[in-house]
Amino acid sequence: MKRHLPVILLCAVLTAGLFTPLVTGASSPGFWVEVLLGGLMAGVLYSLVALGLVLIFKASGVFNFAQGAMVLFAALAVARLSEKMPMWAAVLIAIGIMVLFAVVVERLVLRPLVNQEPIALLMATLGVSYFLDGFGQTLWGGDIYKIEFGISKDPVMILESLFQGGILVNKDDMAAALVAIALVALLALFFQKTATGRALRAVADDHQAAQSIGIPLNRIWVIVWSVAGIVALVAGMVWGGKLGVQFSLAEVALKALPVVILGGFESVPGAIIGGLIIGVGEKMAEVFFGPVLVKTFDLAGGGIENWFAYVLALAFLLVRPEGLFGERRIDRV
Amino acid sequence: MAIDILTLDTFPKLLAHHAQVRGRLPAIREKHLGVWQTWDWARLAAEVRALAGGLASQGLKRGDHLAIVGDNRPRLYAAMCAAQCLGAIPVPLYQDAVAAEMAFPIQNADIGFAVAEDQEQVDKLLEILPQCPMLKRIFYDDPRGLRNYAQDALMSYENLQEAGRAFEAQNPGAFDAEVAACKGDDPAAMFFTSGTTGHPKGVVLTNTALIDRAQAAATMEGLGDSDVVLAYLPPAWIGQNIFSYAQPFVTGYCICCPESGETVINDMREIGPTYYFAPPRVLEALLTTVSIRMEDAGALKRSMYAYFMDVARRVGARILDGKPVGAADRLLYAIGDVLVYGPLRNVLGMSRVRVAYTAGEAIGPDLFVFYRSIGINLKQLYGSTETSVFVCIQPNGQVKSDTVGPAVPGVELMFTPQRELLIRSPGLFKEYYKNPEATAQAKDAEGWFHTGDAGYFDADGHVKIIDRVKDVGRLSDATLFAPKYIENKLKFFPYVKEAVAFGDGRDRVCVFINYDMEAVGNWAEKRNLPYAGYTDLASRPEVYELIRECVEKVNADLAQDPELTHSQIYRFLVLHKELDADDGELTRTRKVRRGHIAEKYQPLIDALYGGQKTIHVEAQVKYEDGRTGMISADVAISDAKTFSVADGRKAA
Amino acid sequence: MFYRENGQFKATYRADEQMLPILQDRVFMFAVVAFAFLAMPFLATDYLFLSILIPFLILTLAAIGLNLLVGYCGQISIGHAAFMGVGAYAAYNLVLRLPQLNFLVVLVLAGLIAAAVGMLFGIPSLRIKGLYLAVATLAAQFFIDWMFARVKWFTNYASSGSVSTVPIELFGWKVQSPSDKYLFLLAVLVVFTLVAKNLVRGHLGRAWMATRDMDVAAEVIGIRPVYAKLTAFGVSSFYCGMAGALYGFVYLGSWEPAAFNLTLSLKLLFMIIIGGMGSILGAYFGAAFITVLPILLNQIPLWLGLSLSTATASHLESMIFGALIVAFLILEPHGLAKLWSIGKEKLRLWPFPH
Amino acid sequence: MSGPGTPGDVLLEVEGVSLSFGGVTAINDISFDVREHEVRAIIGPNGAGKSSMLNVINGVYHPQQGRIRFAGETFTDMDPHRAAKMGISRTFQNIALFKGMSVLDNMMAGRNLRMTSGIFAQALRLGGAEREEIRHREAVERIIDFLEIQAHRKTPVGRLPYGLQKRVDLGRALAMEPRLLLLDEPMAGMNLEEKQDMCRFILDVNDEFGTTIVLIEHDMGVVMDISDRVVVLDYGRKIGDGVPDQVRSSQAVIDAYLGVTH
Repeated sequence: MKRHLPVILLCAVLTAGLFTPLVTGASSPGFWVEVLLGGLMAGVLYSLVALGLVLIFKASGVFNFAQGAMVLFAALAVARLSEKMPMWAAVLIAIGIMVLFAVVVERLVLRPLVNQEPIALLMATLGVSYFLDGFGQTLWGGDIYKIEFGISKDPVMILESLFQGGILVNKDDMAAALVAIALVALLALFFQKTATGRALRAVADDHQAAQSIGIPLNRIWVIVWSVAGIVALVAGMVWGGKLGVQFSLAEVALKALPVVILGGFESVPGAIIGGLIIGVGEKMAEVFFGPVLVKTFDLAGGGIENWFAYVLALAFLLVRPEGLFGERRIDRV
Repeated sequence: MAIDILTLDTFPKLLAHHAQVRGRLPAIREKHLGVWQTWDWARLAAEVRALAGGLASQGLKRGDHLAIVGDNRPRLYAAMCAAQCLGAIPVPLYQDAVAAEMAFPIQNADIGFAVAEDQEQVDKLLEILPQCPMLKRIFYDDPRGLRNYAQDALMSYENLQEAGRAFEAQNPGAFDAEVAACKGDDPAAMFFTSGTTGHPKGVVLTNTALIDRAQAAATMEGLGDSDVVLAYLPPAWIGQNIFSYAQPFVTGYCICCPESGETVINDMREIGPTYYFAPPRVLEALLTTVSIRMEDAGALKRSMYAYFMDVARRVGARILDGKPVGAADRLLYAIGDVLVYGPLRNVLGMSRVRVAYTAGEAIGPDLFVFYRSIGINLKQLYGSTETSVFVCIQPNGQVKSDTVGPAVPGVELMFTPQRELLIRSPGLFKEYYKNPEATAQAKDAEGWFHTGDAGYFDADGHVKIIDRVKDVGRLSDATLFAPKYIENKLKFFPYVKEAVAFGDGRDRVCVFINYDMEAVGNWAEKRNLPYAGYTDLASRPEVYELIRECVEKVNADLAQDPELTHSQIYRFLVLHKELDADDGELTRTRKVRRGHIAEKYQPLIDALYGGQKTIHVEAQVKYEDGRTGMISADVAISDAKTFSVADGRKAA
Repeated sequence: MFYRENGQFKATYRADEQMLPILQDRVFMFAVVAFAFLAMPFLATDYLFLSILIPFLILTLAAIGLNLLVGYCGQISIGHAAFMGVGAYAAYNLVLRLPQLNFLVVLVLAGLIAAAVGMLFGIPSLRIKGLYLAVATLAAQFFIDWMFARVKWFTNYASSGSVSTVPIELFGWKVQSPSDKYLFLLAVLVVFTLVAKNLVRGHLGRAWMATRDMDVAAEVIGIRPVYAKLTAFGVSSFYCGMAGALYGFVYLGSWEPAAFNLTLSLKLLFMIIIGGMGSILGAYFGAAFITVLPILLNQIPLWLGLSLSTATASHLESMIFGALIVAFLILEPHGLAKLWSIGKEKLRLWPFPH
Repeated sequence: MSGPGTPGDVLLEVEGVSLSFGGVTAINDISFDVREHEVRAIIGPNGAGKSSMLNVINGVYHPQQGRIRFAGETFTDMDPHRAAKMGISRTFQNIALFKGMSVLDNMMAGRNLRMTSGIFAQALRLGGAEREEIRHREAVERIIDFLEIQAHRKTPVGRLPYGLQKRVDLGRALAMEPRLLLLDEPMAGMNLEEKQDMCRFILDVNDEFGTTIVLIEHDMGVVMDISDRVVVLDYGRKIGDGVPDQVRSSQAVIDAYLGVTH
């Protein structure tokens, strides 16, 4: 109980922060909900990327810094391919590419570096991400590209009855959210129901055990990286569709790091909830807390969302290093 | 640098001299606690003084003997000199001797005092205390593990020196009086020669003898106080002691004691001695490791090495001797010196070596030439304990692999009709302690020392030794049989560690062979030929093939010498165990004790001459930890091709 | 091959523990330094100074700093450019607000301020390790970036958000010409290389390495993790702080907040991976590599006569970096420095292979 | 009179210590004492809680119950740094040497507590700092000499064979000049010869420096010969305590050992 107190406090502060704008009347309920939805929207995307991270970490103990690069790469692939062919074909090919990528990574990076200390692996994925950024942009070009789903971007009014002025949401946002949620559900199923899924969980818990029940680690890695690749692909498409496919995607995807810190490295639900918390948190902070900061400290503009996620994660680290859903371990001598 | 050895006629006086004229120069270094701790001459003198006082206080008197048991340690050398200051005689004993072997010298020289290096040596002395009641006091250098030893015979080095200072305080001037009282012809030290047969004999050497010879050699080589020597051989062997005690005391150069047995090679690299002595087996071992390590090198490096070693073999020695060599070859050699010889000298720790001696046994021409060709001035030396070592030295520029050079100034040489070498020299020993008849045998009325070595003068008046006189026998057809000569020829092959030849009074020659575990083991691995150990490998036909080649090369060689052509080897066998000093088969200086071996392995000899193809043997072996065990094996016997004089020429 | 070590024995611990125990090494090192100080200023062109040597010297200083933390103490940081930034802005404001201050003082103060900030962001390292710490430092990176971009005071209310500096003057010596700048930087670097070397061979350095290699054991023999880690963060940020100040004043002259962003942090990380974790020399190699490679990538196509757009060049660059990182981590985790020392060993044992 | 080697009055007292990890009980209400200068063994089958006991003594683990008296001070839970300061040092079962460092540096690290020169002095290697380094180098060299590892002084520990690594581990512990030396399975995984060496060293340490030694082993053999008194643990409980012969003959102990296989 004593251990949990700080966490509870922190959460309390966050929730408080969440509702103050309403209570203080700093914002109209409608606007507040809009922001909230926007936050959730972004959050879902963070969760997606974070999901990729968690999958890989669970299975291979590697913290995949390259997840962002994968998102960008996949998005670029789809964007450029869809210029020459129907979307579905482009997506299929892109999936193929991501699987291929998984195979290559397992061969050239994971296998040689097996049971190195995590730092080395982290740096390796750093290298991979650099390579992928460069490669992707040499291959597909470095400009800004569009992904068209043929869903109209025009906003619609909803819930006018509830809030006067109603709430503005974009159809494609909705669609994206739905896709994302669907994918999450799918993955959950995959992990709980399918044999491979269970195998993966086994690996996560104990490599020896996994091998003893007759699963070649290498194949598992390939599968996991492929899945992560596909997740990245979806994230990339949704995101790319929203703000266009460009290099900044990779940077945005970095936000998945604080997300997993928050949720715990090895927890799928953690990744999802963490993503939502961060998404909502930084939006709210940006919109409602930012201006206050700017006013009080006379800043040149807000842009809190650049660091909010990280600092939040840092705060969590200090009070609960294992993350919301991670289990803590004692290191033996 | 020459000093007046008439006034400075004892080691204590020499010490005082150096303490005065070069007190700040290093006398002894020892790698201890990771760095080379250094005593300069003044410090050494002080140590000795305190020590002498201590020994005196403990009752050591003029004419008494002080046993010194241990490795090369500054404090033990100090103890040697301390004893001499009191007119007592230090008796260095082999530190690797087992307790039983120590009993005899102590009884023979009724030694009452001993300075031991450490617990190991102390334990040995305590073990034989019952047989040696005369042994009253044991002083130890390293107290480790001795804290709880109750025996009141024991005393630590520190306490001894304490006692010494106290003694000095009570009887001032006593020390100087004692030192002054010592004269040149007083005994300076006694060395026990582990004779190839019977009990060891205590060789008594006077101050004059040692100092005169040390001086003569030093003058000849121009040694000075800037020279450096690494003391790494047993100090109880005159072959070490003369270089690490007598000569430094004469010339004032610095000796260095390695940190531990395993670090000798490394310590040698660090120190880089300028003056070096090594018996052939040490040089051999070095060369073997060199070739083995080179075999692991890449093809390019190997061929480079091969090429330049070839150049060296061609011209290296000549350049060293200052003989004329073509400009092209000089250039090649210079390049080789940068690429191979220089680095090689560096890794061997011989970059700074000005003079290097080898002695103790015959050295293989290839081995000898190797060192000279890479620019190390290795020379042969002839001498023995009885002659204070320096009898013959090869002067710079007149070095050959098969002679030991002409007499050192001051020495007279002569050969008896039986080809025995006789020596008369100021360096001759005083006597065999308590052994007048042996003394009389060895040193005749005119003061000639009978070396027991057989040989002759070659064309340039260099002495050539072929064997021990007593071993030089005759085959049944009355032709000359020089076993040592044959054995050496065999041992010159890297694969052969030891060989024992038989044939005296028989119709033909047969040999036992010990192969070299390191060389042959490596050879076996290269052919990925699995083996369990020495005995296992010894029984392999492949190994027999390998050895046979060596034997037949020797035969081809012998065939050329009309005198020895009948001594060609007809049959041989590879012994199932390595000959070992602990089993009494070798002397402490690793000379084969042929007689002893002949008795011990009679069945094998019979089998050799009986024409059997194999014979079963069981033998007792002593292990490192002193336990003994039995090994049994089937030893194969193999024939070797022999040559007529004619095809001997062809083959060679 | 060139080593002749016979006779180079050590009679005192002082001699045994000197920085370069082998004579030949001392000679070589002396020659190199002499060349750098005496010959280089006359040989090098302005281009060489401005686009290679000067950035190289500064980045080396920063890389040494980062290496002290990552390579010696085993605490990863992906945010070290931020501390360079702190140093740069600190120096800017010091010069701006206390003009009479000697620049050397400014430099050290800038370092100290960076050290303070570094230790602040190092605090999480007491509770968390590895990946978690990486994120913590990432937080530092983004927060500090943001701070300099937004808090006007730091940039002296410059509308553009970018700041520009005055040329340095030291005791009347105007450090302005490329070669002057080079000499100044070289001097600073040499001094602080020695300092770093001393630190890592002292007991502090051993405490760092012990913490890196086996933190539990380190604690059991009485090394305080708190102390080891925070000092590592402090010293490391001190170096980066100074490097940042020099980067701003000597190399850039004027810069905007983006100058010290994540990309630079990662570059520093790559330098020590490629150069060699846990090796001061490695910092030099890494910095040299990272400064020269892009230039080569721009030049080589020209030499080959085919033209490469700057974009493609930079993409190629990051590809090659990425590949190299992985390659080094797999083939030689201790980087170029290790290769160097292997080569040295081979020369010492020449003609033997080992 | 308690000179080196002869057991004296109580140095360490463990009273009713219990330790559990998330419900799993590792140690269950254990009490025993260790006298000055004695060699005290804790034996027991694998998983009997021996290592946990050590980790409690030098504060790596914190027991839920019980207390520890060391040199007259009482602790409910020790912490490693304090333990080290008070003169408790230890070796590790699966050698926990600093891989990246030389033998010398590993052992020098053992002196860290005693080295006081400030960061500035070290940075400039001012006289004081250097003299301190040299002073401690000398102390460490004596231990290197004592353990006969002169030949490996500057070798990275990673390159040493297992047996030597164990020796260096001991050396690092000795470098702290401890009052109480905890040895965690010092002979685990050694061949007979190495075991004999290790025994010799342990006895010599006890003998030369009068260090009090607590050592853990799972096989009785070697330990019985070198220890003055033995505690036997089984499944976290104490099932025997006394001089080797008593323990050897105790029924409970025999049963426990028949139960396990080696």
